Amino acid sequence: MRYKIENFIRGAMSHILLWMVSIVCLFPLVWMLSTSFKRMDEVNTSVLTFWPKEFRFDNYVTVIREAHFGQYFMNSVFYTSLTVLGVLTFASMAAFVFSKFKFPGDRLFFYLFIGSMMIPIPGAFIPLFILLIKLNLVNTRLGLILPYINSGLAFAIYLFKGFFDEIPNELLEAAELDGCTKWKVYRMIMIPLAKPILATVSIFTAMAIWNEYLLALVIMISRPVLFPLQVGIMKFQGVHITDYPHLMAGMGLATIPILVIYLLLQRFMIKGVTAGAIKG
Amino acid sequence: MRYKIENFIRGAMSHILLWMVSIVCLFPLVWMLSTSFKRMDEVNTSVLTFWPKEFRFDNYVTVIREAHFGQYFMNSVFYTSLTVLGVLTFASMAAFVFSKFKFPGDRLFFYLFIGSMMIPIPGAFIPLFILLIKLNLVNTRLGLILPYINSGLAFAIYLFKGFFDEIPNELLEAAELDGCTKWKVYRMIMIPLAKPILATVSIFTAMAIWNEYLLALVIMISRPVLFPLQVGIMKFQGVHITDYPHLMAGMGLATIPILVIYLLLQRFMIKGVTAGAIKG
Amino acid sequence: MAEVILKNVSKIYPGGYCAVQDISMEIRDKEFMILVGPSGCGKSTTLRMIAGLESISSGDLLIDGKRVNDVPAMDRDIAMVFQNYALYPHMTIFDNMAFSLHMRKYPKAEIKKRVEEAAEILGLTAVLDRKPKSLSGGQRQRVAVGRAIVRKPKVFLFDEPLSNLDAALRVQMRAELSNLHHRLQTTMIYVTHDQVEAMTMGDRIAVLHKARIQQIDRPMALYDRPASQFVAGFIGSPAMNFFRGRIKEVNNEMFLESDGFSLKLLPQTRDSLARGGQNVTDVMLGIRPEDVYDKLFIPAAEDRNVLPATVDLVEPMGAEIFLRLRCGAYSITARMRKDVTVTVGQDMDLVLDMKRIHLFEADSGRALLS
Amino acid sequence: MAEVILKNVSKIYPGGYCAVQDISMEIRDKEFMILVGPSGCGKSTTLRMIAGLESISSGDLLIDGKRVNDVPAMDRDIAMVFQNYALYPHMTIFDNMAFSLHMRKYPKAEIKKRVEEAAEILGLTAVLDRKPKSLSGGQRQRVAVGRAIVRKPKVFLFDEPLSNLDAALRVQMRAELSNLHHRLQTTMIYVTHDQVEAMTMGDRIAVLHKARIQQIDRPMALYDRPASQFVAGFIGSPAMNFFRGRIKEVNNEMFLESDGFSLKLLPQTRDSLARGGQNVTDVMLGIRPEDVYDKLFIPAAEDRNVLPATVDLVEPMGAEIFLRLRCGAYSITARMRKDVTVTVGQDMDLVLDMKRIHLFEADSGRALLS
Repeated sequence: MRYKIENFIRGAMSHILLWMVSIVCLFPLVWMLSTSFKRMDEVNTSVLTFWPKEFRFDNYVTVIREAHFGQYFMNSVFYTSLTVLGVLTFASMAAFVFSKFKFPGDRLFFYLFIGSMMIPIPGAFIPLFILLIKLNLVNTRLGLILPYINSGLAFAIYLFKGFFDEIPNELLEAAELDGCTKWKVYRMIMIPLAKPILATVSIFTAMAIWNEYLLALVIMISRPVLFPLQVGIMKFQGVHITDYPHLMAGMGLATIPILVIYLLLQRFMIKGVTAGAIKG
Repeated sequence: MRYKIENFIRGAMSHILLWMVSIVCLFPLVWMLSTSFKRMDEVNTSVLTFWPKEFRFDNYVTVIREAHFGQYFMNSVFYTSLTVLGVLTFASMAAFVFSKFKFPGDRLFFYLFIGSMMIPIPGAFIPLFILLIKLNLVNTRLGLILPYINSGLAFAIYLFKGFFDEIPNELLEAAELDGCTKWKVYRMIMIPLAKPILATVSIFTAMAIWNEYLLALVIMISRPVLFPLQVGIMKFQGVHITDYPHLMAGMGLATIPILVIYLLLQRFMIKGVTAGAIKG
Repeated sequence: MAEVILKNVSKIYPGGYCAVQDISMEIRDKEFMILVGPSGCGKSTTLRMIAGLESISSGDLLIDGKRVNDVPAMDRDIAMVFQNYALYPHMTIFDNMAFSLHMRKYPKAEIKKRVEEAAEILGLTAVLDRKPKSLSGGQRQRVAVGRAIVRKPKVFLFDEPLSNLDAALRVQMRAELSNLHHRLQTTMIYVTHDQVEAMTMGDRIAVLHKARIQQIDRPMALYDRPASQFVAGFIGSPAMNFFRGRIKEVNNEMFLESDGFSLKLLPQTRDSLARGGQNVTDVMLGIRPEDVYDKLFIPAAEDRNVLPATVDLVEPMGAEIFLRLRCGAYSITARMRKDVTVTVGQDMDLVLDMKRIHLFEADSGRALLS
Repeated sequence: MAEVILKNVSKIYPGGYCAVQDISMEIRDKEFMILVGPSGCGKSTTLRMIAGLESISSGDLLIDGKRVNDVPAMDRDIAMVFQNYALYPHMTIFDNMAFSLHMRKYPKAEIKKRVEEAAEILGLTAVLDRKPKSLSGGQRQRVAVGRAIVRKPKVFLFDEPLSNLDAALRVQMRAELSNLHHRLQTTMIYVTHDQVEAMTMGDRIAVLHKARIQQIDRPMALYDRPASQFVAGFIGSPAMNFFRGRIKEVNNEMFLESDGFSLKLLPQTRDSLARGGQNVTDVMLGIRPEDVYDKLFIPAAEDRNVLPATVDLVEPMGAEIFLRLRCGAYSITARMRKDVTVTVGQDMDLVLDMKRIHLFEADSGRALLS
């Protein structure tokens, strides 16, 4: 129906609610941008003015020039893209098996996966770190990417399985009659159809990995040359005094790739979530 | 169709894949439990044995007795439940407006919300902290809960809107003919129907907030009495030597409430995600 | 007493699309009025304007003599049954039916009485405690009807209520709704795209096409005297056969000449045509399948009124047989007695019952015989 | 040459539920065989066993004389059209139709030729580049058929292919599928729950009920000589009327006594009954709606063969009128000429055409007249 809001009061109230929530949600972004154009002394005197006295682009120039920006950036691209690839591959295959095959213990397996989403993040860090030491993977690229993939799998399997469950079995049966093996069903039917989930999982995984900070700092502890961007730009954060303008400029720059990915992929993203319980 | 796996090889391969992924996903949980029953010296000699030489429950007893466990626990319950409540309220209302009302700029608003999900987390921390200082909210409960709510809103709105979009407009029209105002439609139709989303958002929000560590540490910096559980148990993590058994016992205990919530709510959770593109 | 009157009602959407154009009709008290037409003809929009779910762009809507264009839906004292039932999935059947009374703050005892009465009428007493999803399609439809009747509204609106049911259930629900109308004696307005529903249920039928009303009349009148080629083709199954042709007068006799055959019109047709369609030469001839005969059974037929055809398809229906035949460029449907023996590919000479032909102006589709 | 033979085929699910019980039938080369029955009767399971999508619990399935119980679906040289079309949403129409040939590594030129041929036959040439979701329901159905015919399989299977289409389109697709069968001259097995589809399309029809075959015969034979009460009630619309009664012999004449009326049976009925139903006294009398008459038009009717009834519902269908009447505890449907004028509530004396009655054993439902 999409009500027309005939009534001014109702309209105004909705707007006020939305503006309030918007402002709260968007405050960090705005502050980040505003600060990135300020000078250090301006930040100290008026942290909460949103409009800088003058727009200083040289914070950005300094960040790119001084902070090994290119190198950190490429590291981040490498970690993020490999993680996304790994998560997509393993999760889609596991979800296909969960959704369309029948085998003893299928439900138990699935709940184990979902259960593994519930483990507290700090709780997962420490065992991981110890495992990586034992495997000699600390301070290596692989040592960062493997736990990254691990961290994204459960939620991705959950999304993929939900989607595959909705693909009517007749489609798979038709493919079988047309001469497809199970593997071809996966590759030629399930994966092309799962575009919205591929996009959604890519966006969420890329976002989480691109912005990840803590695990990278721990695992790359003695190899700063392998730092991802988010760790790299933290050199502007001191123990006592933080160089906000440069830090924010770095963060602003770091946000751009993820926004680009979002803008590229969002039209493929899933549009809705269903419970199958609405019809009635 | 749910294939029967006639073929042993295929079956075995699927199983191996699933076991591998399961082990990777579940390793942290198993290590945490195993370590929590060990003694400190056993950990140092054999971090990767999963079966403790003897099961020592006294790590748990020590944690509960020494670590202000009850107090931290209640703090965590307080922060988590208020955050969940706040997120559910604001997100469901905003999503109702986005989904079923037509007003100028509706799409712009929605994309701003979703866009705010893209901001790097460390990037959001610093502006927040500064804002909270200015508002004199550092070291207060409200100062922690408000940013918590903020952090959960965008994703929750996205989920609620996706669900509300699927509720047929006829249902709202029927309610209108039956004598409902828009507010009553929200309260008596939309909210009761949205149970699966309420459950899903509750679980994910509760999980994220219960396990949150960094923001709480920063905001409660000088009021340890207001620490949530995850920060409280970190006293066992030293700078150089970490008391793994006690830390893991604390984490194990900290995991229980979230597991309970999950087990209570998971049957209401959404079963699937759709793209509306499968039919064809 | 609840008449519904539409005076020159139109609906124009912001984009400029005109969904309903200048519709006027008078729905009498206690009448069962059907709005029928193909999808996109404006019938649902018209119903939604009466309900108050769509605003009226121009014209007047009167219920019980009062103009209600600006009265909100909930205050029009109208109940509506939706195509997808629109039951509240989270409420029991009782609560679904009680909801509108509850919203209007009726006393509990009164609500209970009315719901139980309605459940009794509709055979829902046993399922009052259940949720909609545990009910069959037919039961859900009955709940939707029950939700409407507990309110005792002035007017009932139905928006294709049977289109989600299977064939057998549709036949049964048709009868139940007809009986309900006899029992309640309330004005009902019913939208459907199915001409069988329209024919069998309506006191009167309004046929809509391209946002306009084509004809309003009693069912058999629509069938026997369609006002336009559209109505003639839309009402009746199998559909009427049409042939394009030209009227010619030779030796004071009138003929219709078409592709490959020529028909001599009866004197009464000629007279009627003289009144309704002077100077029209390009016409469409319409003939219903039951008025097409095998020449073998009509020995008296004039030779020149015979259409040579070939059987394309034989559809035995049990009590009768439908034949699809090819006659030059035309495909003809004929409805024959079950004891006719025919095979696909066989030739058959067809004879039309000239007393029962229809003529329409080729361009406008206007009926020429009165 | 592609016969399909089922010998004592059963399907029992792990839980013990028996979906198909001991079905034997022989589908001849080039035959259009219909499996029809209410939902849950086992017709779809039977089709899926023929396709190879379900395993066969016991019995033999022979295609072309070879036992194929253990041949995987993709190697049976069978094509299937699914109820929900099951088109690949991410492929163009061309790719959908080409997919099976592509999987079987046909040369590109051959694929192109076959797809274009099929598209030509089905009128899909213009949409070959489009995606399924941009097509109408009827077009999607045609693509599903096209996907089957490009493979030139031995046998076509159809699983309720028309049930997602609206009434008018269903009539049209029925004709198209019949024509396709004439054109391709291939064995086709078609599952439906709609007896009209079964009657109009099938060379032969197998009626299934409760996991078993009730009767296999040509359409009009099923209609005229149903082997059981179930078949009699399932085939034909409106459905056959049934009355429970007892056979009595008085003064060498045979009567059927029921609630409130008594009918004298014809001598030939009596003879037939003596052959097929000796000693049976509890029977069901069946009479089709077109064999029920208003006594006014049958002056010669014996007084004692008259059923007094009251009109409950009048359904004008255009060419005829269906009446629902109440006669004691029974509801009777009668099919009358359009010029009968009746109103709801009016009394009417009914006369049955005693030459056309059916008699069934009350308990087993077995037909007693041959």
